[in-house]
Amino acid sequence: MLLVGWEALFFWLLTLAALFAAVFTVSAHNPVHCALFLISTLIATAGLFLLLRAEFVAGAQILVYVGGILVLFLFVLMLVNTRSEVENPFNRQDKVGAFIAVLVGLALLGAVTYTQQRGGFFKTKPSADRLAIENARPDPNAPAGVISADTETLGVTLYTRAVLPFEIASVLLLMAIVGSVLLARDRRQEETYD
Amino acid sequence: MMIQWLWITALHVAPKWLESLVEQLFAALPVWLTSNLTPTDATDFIVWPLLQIGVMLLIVLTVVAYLTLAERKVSAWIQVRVGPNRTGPLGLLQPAADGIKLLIKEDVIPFKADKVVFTLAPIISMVCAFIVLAVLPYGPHYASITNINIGLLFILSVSSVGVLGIILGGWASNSKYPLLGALRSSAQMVSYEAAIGLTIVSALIFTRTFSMQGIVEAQRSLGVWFILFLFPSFIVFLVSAVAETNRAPFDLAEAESELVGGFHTEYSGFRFSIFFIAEYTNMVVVSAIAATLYLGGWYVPGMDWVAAQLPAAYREAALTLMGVTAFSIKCGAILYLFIWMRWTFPRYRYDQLMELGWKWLMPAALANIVLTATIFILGKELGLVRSVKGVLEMAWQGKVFFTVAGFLSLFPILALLNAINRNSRSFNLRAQRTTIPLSTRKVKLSPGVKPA
Amino acid sequence: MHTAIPLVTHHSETLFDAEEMVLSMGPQHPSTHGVLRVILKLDGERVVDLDCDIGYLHRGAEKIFENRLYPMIAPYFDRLDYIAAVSNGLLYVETVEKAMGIEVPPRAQYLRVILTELNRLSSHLLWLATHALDIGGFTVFLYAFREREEILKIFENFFGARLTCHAFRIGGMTYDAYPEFEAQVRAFCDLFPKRLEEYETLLNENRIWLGRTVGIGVISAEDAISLGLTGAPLRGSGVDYDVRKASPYECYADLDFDIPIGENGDTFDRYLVRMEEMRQSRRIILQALDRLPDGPVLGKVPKVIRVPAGEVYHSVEGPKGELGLYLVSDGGTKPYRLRMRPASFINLAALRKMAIGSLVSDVVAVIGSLDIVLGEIDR
Amino acid sequence: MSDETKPTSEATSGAVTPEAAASQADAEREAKIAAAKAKAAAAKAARTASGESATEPTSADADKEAKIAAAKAKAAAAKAAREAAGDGGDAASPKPAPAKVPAKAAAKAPAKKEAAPAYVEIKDDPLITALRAAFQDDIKEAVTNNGQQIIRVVPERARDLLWYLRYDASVQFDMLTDVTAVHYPDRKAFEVVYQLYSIAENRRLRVKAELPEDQSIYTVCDIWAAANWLEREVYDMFGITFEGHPDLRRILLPEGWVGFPLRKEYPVEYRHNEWVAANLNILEIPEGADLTGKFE
Repeated sequence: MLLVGWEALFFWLLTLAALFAAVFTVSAHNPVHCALFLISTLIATAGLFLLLRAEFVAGAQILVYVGGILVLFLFVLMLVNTRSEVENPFNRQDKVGAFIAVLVGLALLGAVTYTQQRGGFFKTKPSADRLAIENARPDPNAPAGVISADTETLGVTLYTRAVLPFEIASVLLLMAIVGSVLLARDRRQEETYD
Repeated sequence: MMIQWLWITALHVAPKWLESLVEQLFAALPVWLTSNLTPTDATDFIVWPLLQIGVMLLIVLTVVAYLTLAERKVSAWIQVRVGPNRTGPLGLLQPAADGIKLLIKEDVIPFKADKVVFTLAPIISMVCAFIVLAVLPYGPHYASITNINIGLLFILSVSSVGVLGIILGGWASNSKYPLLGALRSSAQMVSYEAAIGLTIVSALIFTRTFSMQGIVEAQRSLGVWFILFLFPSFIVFLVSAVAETNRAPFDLAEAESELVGGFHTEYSGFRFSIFFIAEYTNMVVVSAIAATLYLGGWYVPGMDWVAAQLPAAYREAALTLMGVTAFSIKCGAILYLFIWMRWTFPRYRYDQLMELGWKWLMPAALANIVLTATIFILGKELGLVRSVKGVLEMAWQGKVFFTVAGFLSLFPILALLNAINRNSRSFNLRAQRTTIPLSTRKVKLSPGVKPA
Repeated sequence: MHTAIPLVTHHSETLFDAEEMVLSMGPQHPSTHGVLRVILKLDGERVVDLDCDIGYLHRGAEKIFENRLYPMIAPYFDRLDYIAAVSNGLLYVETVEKAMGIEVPPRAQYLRVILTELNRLSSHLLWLATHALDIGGFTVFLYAFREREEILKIFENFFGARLTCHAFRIGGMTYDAYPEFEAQVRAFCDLFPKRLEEYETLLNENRIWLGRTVGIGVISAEDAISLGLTGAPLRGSGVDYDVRKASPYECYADLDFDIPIGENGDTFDRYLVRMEEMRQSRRIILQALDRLPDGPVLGKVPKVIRVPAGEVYHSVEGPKGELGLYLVSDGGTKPYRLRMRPASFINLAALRKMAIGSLVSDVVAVIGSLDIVLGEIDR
Repeated sequence: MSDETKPTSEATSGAVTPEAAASQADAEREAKIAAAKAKAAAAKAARTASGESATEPTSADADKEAKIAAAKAKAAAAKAAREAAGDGGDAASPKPAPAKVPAKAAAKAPAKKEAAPAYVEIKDDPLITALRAAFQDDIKEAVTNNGQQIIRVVPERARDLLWYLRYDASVQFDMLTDVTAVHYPDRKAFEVVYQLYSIAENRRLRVKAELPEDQSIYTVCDIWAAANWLEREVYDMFGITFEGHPDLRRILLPEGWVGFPLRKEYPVEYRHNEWVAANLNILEIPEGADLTGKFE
């Protein structure tokens, strides 16, 4: 998959937007602004997914993360002390954070270099796996009314090969929900509300 | 600390770096553009879309403006009034008058408001409402702007971003009523988006695609509207859609009698009108989704036959015309239903709204997925339906089977809801008597208890 | 510490702490029925505590009364509960008549009853309208105003005013009914039951309406009595007390009507009680019209009204509850002290009891069901 | 409520506590005022006391006290101060003497006479008879006027009487219809008026307690919840302090208002300019302006 022409332009635009928004997410003073920048990051990332022709993932990302999780974030931020301005958004964890960030950055860089050596992130021909998916995908100009290969692949994978991790993740989330409900309801609240 | 440091180093160590980058960019741009933007590309990807967008915005804004007039006229009719009738014939210029009034009003930004977010919020609302218009199937062929693969998902995603406008607007006002409105709104949206998403899943079993045109085509190829197969899903969708558009009886986020105006209490003039336009655009969008998913979109049974009778040259145009008309009528009917509901029902309370969302609509949507899938597999096993190139095909037996099964699936769903809500307060409200004793009688009071 | 671009506007204040939030509802709020200010302490949306701030409309009425001649006082009463001006006027003239021992001619009595009951209807219609509007039923609001308009037209013909109606005079009426009065009232009474059914179709079986009213703002009979509630809030709790029955004034003793009694003391029962009261009021009006005697409308009244020294407490059943008037006279031409027992004032005091623990929306519903008028509360 | 303030039907602790609760500062102020006025009052009181005693409807006791006051104003003022501070010996007596009040009433009362109202003594009413038996001389009179029953009670026992009427009497008055007050500047006193109603018996009763200015009365908030706002209004309009009231604030008038409008000496047309300027910001006070606010 070559990044040329418009795709390249959008790739760089979205990437830069995502990166800058991510930086502002951690450096903004107001929690609600942080959430806003996080939303921008997520939307930019969704755009990157679109560039990868993973429309379903892009849509699901916005729907779930922006429409669901971040709305809940904002809900919580508004419920608690919303107007508290953090003078310095960095605390004593920043050194550890920086270290981990550098580590992850290096790992990503390594991954990029590795794929490049294997032949093809920026320059040459795409990998065989990717080509298979590319070829499986119908012509974008084909008449509508067909589920995109991407969606279908995702669905099939999720419910056949990856069904166990999927279920484990859902059980984990369920436990988290139950746990948070239990934590949130203290005795006083239960007495007053029931 | 680090960020600042990085910035400073990047700019101070090599101050020329940024400049040279910009210079290179501008030098490369014309070359890049000529190589990447052929004249055909330019017309296809820039001129035509812009033209279409312009035309559509014009039409939609007019529709939205007249929707407000329709709302007022219908409410007046429901309430045995006349409604606006002074501006132009039959009050037809009222929307223009309203618009001008809102535009020339003073634009107030509260002193302690978060000005950036305060300004951003209505923009988010309106942009998200308008983006969605791009993928709606107004009609066949030229009548729709674009047909993307994930149309339905796209609409849901973007409208879920649109909620942020309300939430941020409420928060940024730095005032208590808007904040309460924003809180209500965020809880409401999260709940009802879940219900909408789930109820759409059951529809997808028959549509087999996210593409809006594809959904219409699916119904066209079958010759039926999916409301027949998916009646429970349609009802869940309709209720959730009203909630999703913040309209009565679910208009808790604005609730003028409780929260004075909710999230837009502090907004005035043009900014308020943007929120207003976004709300009505969302109404149009939601009704368009309902029309597309359940009422066949621009498709009406028999329209192909009518088109076939015409000379070949007129067929496309006739089909488009009929399609657009049918689509407008369907949307109009659903919009009328929304207006009707608004002026008939009192407002839900916050907790009742949550209860309706989580204890009624969510279980109904979930049960409907299971039931529809079961019915579909059953039909498939019986050989009533087969999938050809991703599109369903079935004979009349299949249609009858799915229709009957769709309506019958109401009963298990109702049974489930009954089981869930049997003991809840709202379920037993109907048992409340509506007459009261008249006979003059002395109530037996317990003897006065002395406080200790 | 700053990022390259200044992105953050600074808010120095804390809006509220996470636990409780103080919300000032009113005095400019759509649902506080005038200039009532309710200060709510909220936990989320739940009301932890509330306090009513009243007095925005205080005009010192009782002070003014002490400095006016008896006939000059009457118009002030129309401005107290401006929704039920007729009932207020009746209260005043009856109190003075009671203190002076003036006999009111029967025709005046019947006319007074008809007008007062019409006024009760118009007041209840306004209550229904605003109560429904508070809960979000906008259409009921306009329906109720449509019927209220009919009554106001009759008032306009009779009194020359729509709101601050004033035709009662110490000793009877200032003037007799206009010729078409009876026909117009009968026409309205013929129409009214159908219209009542219309409202009930919209509300009675409406699940949302029931959800918003049933079990909301419950007050037990004991509490209601202890709080001194009168009118529909008291009867909604199941206490049978109506001044028209308990100590009949004018010609109520001759008329046949029932007092609706609620059971649960919630907002819905108060709603039902008032709806039934409207039917009963119509019954009273029709009976009074049937029996309307001929004769003079003004009794024997001295030229200068001078109430003998002493004191009297008189009460009538206003649309909002028991309206009482305590008159202390030193034998002069001005009252020494004229104290009005404001029904809305005492009913409003029950708001705290009714609304604590409920949601913000319920506070609005409960205020609506108490049917308060700030003109009377603040005096 | 604490034990100290809990009333019982036989003990008079309830009657004494307001006195006890009155601060020493109050008492001193009383004493000063009384002393300052004493000289002037002595002559005037001597002139008017005889006339006053004839029309004064309260009691011969008051009359007697008035005479003492007229003769020995200084001594009476001192006594009043002592009692206001809460004399233990006096508290134990079943019927506390309202000493300072008639002294001042007598001192300032104008000579103008009121026409005697047509009050008729209630003779044969079981409830009133029972009340008289229970409260003895604390019930000053039980009369009817315009066919309505009125009981006058000494303010110290008003709460006990109302408690008795609510819970113990043969007719239980379960509803407090109204609480109000009437100001009698010539007597330097308020009449606190309680309108009672019994739903079961459909019977009304009015209880009146003549309360000297500057003296406080007990709240009945815990007997009838309705009294809460009504007493607040009386406080707001007359400045009568209800002891034990949980929330005694101004209710109709804004916080910080000066004066009590329904007192007779309060002018009808009046604007509290300072308050208006401070709170509403609509009035600039010119130099040397008259801030009494009385209109011409």
